[in-house]
Amino acid sequence: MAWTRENMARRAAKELQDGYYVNLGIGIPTLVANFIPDGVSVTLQSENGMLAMGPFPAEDEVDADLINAGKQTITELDKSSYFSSADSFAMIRGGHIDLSILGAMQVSETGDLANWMIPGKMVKGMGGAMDLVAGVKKVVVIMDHNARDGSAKFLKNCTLPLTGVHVVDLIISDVGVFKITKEGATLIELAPDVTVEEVRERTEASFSVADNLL
Amino acid sequence: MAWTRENMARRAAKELQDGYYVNLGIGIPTLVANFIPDGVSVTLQSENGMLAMGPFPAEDEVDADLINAGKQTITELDKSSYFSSADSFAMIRGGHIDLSILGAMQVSETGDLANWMIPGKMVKGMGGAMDLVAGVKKVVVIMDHNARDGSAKFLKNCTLPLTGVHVVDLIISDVGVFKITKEGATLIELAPDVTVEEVRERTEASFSVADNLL
Amino acid sequence: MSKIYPNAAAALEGILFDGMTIMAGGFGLCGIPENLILALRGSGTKDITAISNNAGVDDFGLGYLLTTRQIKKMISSYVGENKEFERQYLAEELELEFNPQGTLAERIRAGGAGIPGFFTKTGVGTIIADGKEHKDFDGETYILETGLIADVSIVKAYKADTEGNLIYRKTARNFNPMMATAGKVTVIEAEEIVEVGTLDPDQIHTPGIYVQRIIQSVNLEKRIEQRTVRSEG
Amino acid sequence: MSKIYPNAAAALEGILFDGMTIMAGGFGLCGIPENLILALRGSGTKDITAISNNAGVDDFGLGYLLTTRQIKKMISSYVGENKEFERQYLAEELELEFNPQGTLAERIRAGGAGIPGFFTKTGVGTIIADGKEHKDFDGETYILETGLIADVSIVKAYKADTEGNLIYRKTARNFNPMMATAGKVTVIEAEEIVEVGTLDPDQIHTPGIYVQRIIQSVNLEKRIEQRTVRSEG
Repeated sequence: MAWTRENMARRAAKELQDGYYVNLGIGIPTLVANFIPDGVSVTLQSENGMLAMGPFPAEDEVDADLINAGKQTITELDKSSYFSSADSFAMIRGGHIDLSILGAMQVSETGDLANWMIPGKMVKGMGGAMDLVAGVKKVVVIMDHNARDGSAKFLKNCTLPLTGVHVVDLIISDVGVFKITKEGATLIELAPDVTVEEVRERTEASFSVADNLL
Repeated sequence: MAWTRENMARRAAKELQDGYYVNLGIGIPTLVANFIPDGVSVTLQSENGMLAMGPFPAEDEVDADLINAGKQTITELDKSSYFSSADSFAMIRGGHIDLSILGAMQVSETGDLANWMIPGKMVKGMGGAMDLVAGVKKVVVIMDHNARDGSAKFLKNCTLPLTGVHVVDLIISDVGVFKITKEGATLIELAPDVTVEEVRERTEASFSVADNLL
Repeated sequence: MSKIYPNAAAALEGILFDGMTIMAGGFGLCGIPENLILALRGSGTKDITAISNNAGVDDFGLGYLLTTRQIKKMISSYVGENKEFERQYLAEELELEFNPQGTLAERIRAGGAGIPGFFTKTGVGTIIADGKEHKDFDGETYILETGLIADVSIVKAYKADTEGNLIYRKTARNFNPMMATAGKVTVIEAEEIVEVGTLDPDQIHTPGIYVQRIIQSVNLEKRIEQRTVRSEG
Repeated sequence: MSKIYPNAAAALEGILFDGMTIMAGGFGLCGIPENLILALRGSGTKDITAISNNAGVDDFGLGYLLTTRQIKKMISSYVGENKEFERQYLAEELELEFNPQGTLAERIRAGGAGIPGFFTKTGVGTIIADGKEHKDFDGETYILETGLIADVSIVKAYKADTEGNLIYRKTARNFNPMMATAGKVTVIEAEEIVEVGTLDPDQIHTPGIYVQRIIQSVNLEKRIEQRTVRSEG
């Protein structure tokens, strides 16, 4: 039984450690905030210029001057601070954010990431993704293991334009979790009832398998 | 009759225009603030992180957290703002200051300035002088025309380590005023009873003389 | 010399020209200079190179200037919300330069700070690095990015005093402070204009030296793109 | 995980080592971390490379660490107030690297911002440019300066909340904010420590992410170098 989006977000939340400063990408990564373990206090950064994002506002708290990087209305906390985009990316580029969790179109077995552009099709832009993957200490990708047409997204080499090279440290997909280091990729966890064999079939990248899964 | 320090400061004040943002160096340049013409409003920047410096404090206003770049206690004005040294020099380096007035040990006929170091003798440092002369739109030097031993300070080439190359736009010395452009140096004003001939004798630099002084 | 102008059109008078470069503050539709964008549309200025993190939506913000075809080129990090933008771009009617958001922010900060170039890790190994100088520092590779300045910056502030000291509000700050430093002429629209002495000198976000012209914002829409609320109870 | 430590010595425990690089905030004697400097003296840490705009005076500020010979090298822009410094330097007992003040400030800001190098006009044609890469942008020559980081930054704030959000006061801000971003470990001494929620989120000078340890300043001298007053009447 493959993981749901919620399962993936819950698994990603285990990467959070007490005191971490974290940037969550748009989409599934945003859900991770709902599963922060008890006793773990993390501070969420939003790259449009805020540290310590609060939850979505109540109806009467909505403030057009207070949004996250996904342009959603949010709230502030007692410990919040605001700053310019230059200061925000100085924080990101300077390695002060502990963890970034974001989505992906493709990841290579050496940790290359493609998540911003499909040539000839989509003209949206990379936003802050290239800065985040270049600057944040640890980068975690949450993604469906395969594209809608069934093709592999975890590849030997990305075929789409890259967001960053050798930047992904961990992939959490619906079939399991892969750790990527300089030595290569390793499958370290499996979703319930998913077999190593099934993962191999659905993956183009080479990866080794952690002992406890064999 | 050569100009006094006060005369020189008064002459330098004529360079101030309404709305100017100005940085005044330590020493005689500081005096310029006393001679700002009526109807001219200028804002003084202090490179240690303040815009709109006020006068020295009254005895009971002295605040150790409020000093200028000469480490003197000062006051703030209604329009003042404080910022970091990085932001202060961003302002200077970015060409946002209209005018800087500072002292000099030597100036060359092409506008090179030496005002920070005598090799083997003085270990003080350049402070913000190199940034100011590189970044400020117009640089005015106030200096004694000759050193204490009578030697020339306005030279063909500076012999002391430089603060900046081609940076001085105007020299105000006790004998007169020199304008320096890409075309060379021109004597444009004389102190009372000082002759062109006397200036030539006391100067090593080549300079032309404005028509009205011939 | 008062910096206060009676309205947006007056504040832009004499500083606009065809082919000019304009920086416009804001992130999405948050903290955008609504009045000045409208006045820019009214001016008819053409062939604008617009530096702005986003391109507005079809019927608001910089989208106005796309509809009127006043913009020749955009330098942005993300334009996903604007269909007209995508149409013009795919039809090759519009030039587009994508910058990573942090690189864009830093290029503007550098432009205002007199820094013509800086090295960053962002974009190394991607198409962003194509044609750019690469250099290693301590065994890691970086690329050279250049500073950006604009002929005019249009900036949205929360409060301005009459000297041009500015304060921004919450995430409406975003790109506004850097753009204020990087315009040859910087024009501010503020929700409130106050007398000097009202703002705490320790709490000024943008010192008045960067500000040449100021207007009072009127009829602000402050449109929200993603109105998300939490369910009560 | 509380960031609050009981005193300066405790706040420096476990992060000091001989040969380390330390950034110390302040301009002259204004806004210096008095308590942390004393604790550093007490620690006996040797062969320190100290990055600080000035070197204190003979009997105060970083002058303490010169007297005890704990500093091997200074990176500063101006050290004119310190006779012991001059003596040690001329006797070649102390290494010295002069940086133009703005270059020093920007190098620290760059270090904290992940920028390993930037180009500046400052110092072109002077001995500061010797051996540095030169590059032309738009027909003007600039030199490459590099980012600076420190093993530990010691920083003086006016107010700190328990999350490490900081506010500085007047010109005591100076080099403190950039140094707070450029320390692998940043230790703050604050005149006042307040609960979170006390400081306005729009008015934080240094966000808490940059701050690892905080102490309450005690017995501040706040010595004044040039006490200048205006004559009354």
